[in-house]
Amino acid sequence: MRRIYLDHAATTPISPKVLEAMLPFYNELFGNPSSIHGFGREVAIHVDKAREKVAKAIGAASPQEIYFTSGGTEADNLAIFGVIEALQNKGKHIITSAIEHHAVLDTCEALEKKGFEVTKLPVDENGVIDLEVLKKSIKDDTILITLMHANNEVGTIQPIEEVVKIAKEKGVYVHTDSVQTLGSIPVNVQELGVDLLSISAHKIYGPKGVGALYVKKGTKLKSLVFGGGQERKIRPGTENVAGIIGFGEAAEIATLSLADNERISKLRDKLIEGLLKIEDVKLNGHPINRLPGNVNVSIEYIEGEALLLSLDMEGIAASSGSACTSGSLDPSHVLMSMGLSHQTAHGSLRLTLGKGTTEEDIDYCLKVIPEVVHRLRSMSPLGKN
Amino acid sequence: MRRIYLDHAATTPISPKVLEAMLPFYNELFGNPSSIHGFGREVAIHVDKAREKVAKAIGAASPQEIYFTSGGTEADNLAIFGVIEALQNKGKHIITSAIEHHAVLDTCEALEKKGFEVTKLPVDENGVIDLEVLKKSIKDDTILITLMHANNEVGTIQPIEEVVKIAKEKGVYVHTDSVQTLGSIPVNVQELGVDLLSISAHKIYGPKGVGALYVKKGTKLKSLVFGGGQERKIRPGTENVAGIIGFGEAAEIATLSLADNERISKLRDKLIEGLLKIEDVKLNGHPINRLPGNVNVSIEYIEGEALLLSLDMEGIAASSGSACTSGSLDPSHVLMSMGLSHQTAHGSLRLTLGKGTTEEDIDYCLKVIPEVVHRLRSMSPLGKN
Amino acid sequence: MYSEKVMDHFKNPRNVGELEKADGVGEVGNIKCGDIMRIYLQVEEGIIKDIKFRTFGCGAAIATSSAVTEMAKGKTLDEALKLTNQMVAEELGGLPPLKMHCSNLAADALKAAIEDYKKSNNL
Amino acid sequence: MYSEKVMDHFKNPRNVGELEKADGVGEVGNIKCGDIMRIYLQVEEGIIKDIKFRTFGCGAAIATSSAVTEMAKGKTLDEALKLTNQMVAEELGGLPPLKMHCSNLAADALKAAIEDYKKSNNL
Ligand SMILES: Cc1ncc(COP(=O)(O)O)c(C=O)c1O
Ligand SMILES: Cc1ncc(COP(=O)(O)O)c(C=O)c1O
Ligand code: FES
Ligand code: FES
Repeated sequence: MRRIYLDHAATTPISPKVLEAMLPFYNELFGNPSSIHGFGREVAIHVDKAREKVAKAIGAASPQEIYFTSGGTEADNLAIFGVIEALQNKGKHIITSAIEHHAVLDTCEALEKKGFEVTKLPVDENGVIDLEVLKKSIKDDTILITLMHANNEVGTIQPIEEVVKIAKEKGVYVHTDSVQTLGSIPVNVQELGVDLLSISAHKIYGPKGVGALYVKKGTKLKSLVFGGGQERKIRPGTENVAGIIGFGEAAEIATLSLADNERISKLRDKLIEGLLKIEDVKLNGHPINRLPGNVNVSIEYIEGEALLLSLDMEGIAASSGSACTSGSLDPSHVLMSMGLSHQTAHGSLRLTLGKGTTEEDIDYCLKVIPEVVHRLRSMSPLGKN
Repeated sequence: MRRIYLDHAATTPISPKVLEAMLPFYNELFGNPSSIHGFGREVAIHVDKAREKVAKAIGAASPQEIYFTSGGTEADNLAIFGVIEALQNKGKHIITSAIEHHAVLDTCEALEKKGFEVTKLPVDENGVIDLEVLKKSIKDDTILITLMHANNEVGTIQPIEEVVKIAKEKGVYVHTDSVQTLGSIPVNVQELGVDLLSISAHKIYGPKGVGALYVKKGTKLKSLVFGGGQERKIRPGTENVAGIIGFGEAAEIATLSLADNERISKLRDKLIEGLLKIEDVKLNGHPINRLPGNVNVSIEYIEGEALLLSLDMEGIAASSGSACTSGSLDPSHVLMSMGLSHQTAHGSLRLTLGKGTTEEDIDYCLKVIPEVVHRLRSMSPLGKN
Repeated sequence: MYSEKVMDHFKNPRNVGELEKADGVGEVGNIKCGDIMRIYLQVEEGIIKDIKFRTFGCGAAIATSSAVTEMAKGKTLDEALKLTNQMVAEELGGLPPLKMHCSNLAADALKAAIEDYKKSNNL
Repeated sequence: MYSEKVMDHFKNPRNVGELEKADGVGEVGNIKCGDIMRIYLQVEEGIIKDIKFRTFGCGAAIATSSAVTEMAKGKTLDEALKLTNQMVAEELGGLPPLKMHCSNLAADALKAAIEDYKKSNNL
């Protein structure tokens, strides 16, 4: 059976060059980079090189601004808890948005329980925050604004440069979660002007379990985890060396191959267009300012998990914001925040394209998805049947 | 040049079988285990199998008691912060020892700054805590005892079963750091009776950047990091899948090959005996209750880093508790706590043997080390020269 | 995730559709996830002669709907009323813990349809 | 970690040992790490004719000891007094940031030896 992977926002296959770069670090170059002997020193040199590559990929002024973590989630947590820990004497107010990834949202909510004040900016029907509302939300005791660069579910890109301009006037740190943007749209910390930025390797054809936090020089940040002296004590623990090497390689390739995204966005548009031809299907997310690989539609009268299983049976791997897939009681907080009804959010379908996606894949989807939708609708008590 | 790796306590080379088990999870089986589609589901099954292998390796009653982390450091932090967060209404007192790894010690010190009370049990000249002192240290508001199973520098094994007996009477949780013991001596959570136990893959011929915390069913623990639903929300973030698979494999092999430690401990004894023939050399750590691969000696009148560099030039990779290698002002807190003078601690040498260590390696060391010691002593202003 | 039996019912659901001249119709919504199930009954001499369902819901919701209709068909109303969500889940070779609530939907919809039949027949 | 020059001095340290009939001896300890360095001088007509060292310390401590003796040899006392830890570090092609303090040890030991010479000669 044909198998089509359209869930690149969830994770990506590793690029062969990345894996090749990693392999020597499992047995030949296995030393602990903290060790003084040759086995360790030669590894430390390569870790430094990977740090340089990651720094370069996001336009950081220095490799010393990169702190490797175990992934995007830990980078987000480190950014938020780290700033709060360092600045809590200055203030107790954080600003975020209603559509952040759980790594940011749940962290902010954990802080709320500890007595911090959190403002969750609403978003419009396209998933964009309102800069005026942001401006008004900043208070004297605001210490951090954390807003994602682009949303993982609906692909909407936020105006981070504008956010930074507003924040700078008030002297408030800005953190952005760029886990979904690196490799998809240009990510340059100096152009964005942010103080902290999170990235993750497995979203850019690198290994799972490694990410990084960019911390602009001079930014006050405390560590979340305590231990040895690794990552200048901001992130102790023996380094995931092979993972870091792979991340460096993947970051380098990602910035070199940004051009491929033009091809991907054309396929995306074709897929969107085709899906919108099905009756009672609506695009979610911004029509223009969206990630090149992101397609997110609501398909009325059917439920997301049943749709995913049916597509899976046809060889198509996709994702949904359905309540039935969430483990909690509610469908995607992102779709709900954008004003969708529970039922419409429940029937959402996310298809995320990547480097390996071909025109034939899209054609196959446009043949199969309408059939599957039809079949499920014929079982549904909702709609016209 | 002959290159001899005698720093297995710092990290180990990956076992070929472990790497082989990991490789399919980079590109064939690359799905996100949280995904509903086949790419994700097939990976989730393997992650579960790895969890079973790790559970079995430490004698856990159920795989659900295993939470994967990014390493031993994070496991230690999660254990301590997680219990404190869950039980802080019950009490504010923690007991640990003076010779813990920094992942435990620095975490306890961070809690001290936040108003918790920490008792650091002293150790005797062999590095063993006093059970009577422990008993007296337990107070009504003691919520956690965290004591390492065996020390990473001097190899001394602590009487954890006895600790647990004392703690149980008072209803206090016990966490132990078994990062150095897994694969070296039997580690069985049910026999030890501990509530929490930390392990790390890269110390047992597995990959760097993955570890686990064992949490006995029913133990109250909160998460340190917030995000998605992975590891039942105790440790969110996309799983380091290949790392976890490798850890499962390494844990399985480690328990199967415990017998090799008899061979290793014989080599260790030969090495110790040979080194003690050098004048003014003293063994550090317990003479009997020590890890099979651990040799730690103090060599008077010379300094550890200079010794390591000289040995490295002769192809021998070792480690030291010297102040010059510590990045801080003091030599090893472990050696100092055992009563060594600053100067003697400064001249310590740790050689840790592993699976690949041969009798020839030991013979080579016993030829080279005395020469190197002689050369460095001839440059020293101390001793007889 | 799902057992083979669940997937079989999901792939080839039995008794999908509606009955034009239903003697009883039951619709329930799952408060947990917002899923909806409707069951149509045709009853003859106290026996469920025909039964159909329509479901807006997850894979487990569809599979349990299918299974419950299959289990109820041919049974007397009293027998059918004794079907529990536990029995439906067992029939399907178990459900993942997170999905146990889905089987409530099926048992409840069947019950609602039987009650609707009873009510409109003053039983 | 260390530059090639540091490693060269570490591997082949110049002027190791002591001078039986030293005109000046200086010993300093590094408060940071507990390392110790001793320098012996032989002075003729205000010029450092011979110089030796003994060091208990890290690789950088040994290398800087060696370098400073090489740099001082043949210099007048006044010239030698002008040698700074910065100059020693530069001579060695730089030191890692964490190891900059080691070069103090060398410069200080030389200074102490010269002062010892001056004191015992009432200069
Ligand atoms: C926007 C965003 N932030 C954070 C994360 C978490 O990253 P990781 O899976 O590396 O922990 C993800 C991916 O799951 C994401 O899409
Ligand atoms: C006793 C002990 N605990 C914790 C750790 C930390 O483990 P990891 O390096 O996996 O973070 C180590 C190793 O460095 C150790 O030896
Ligand atoms: S019925 Fe909604 S999750 Fe199954
Ligand atoms: S002199 Fe001690 S670290 Fe160099």
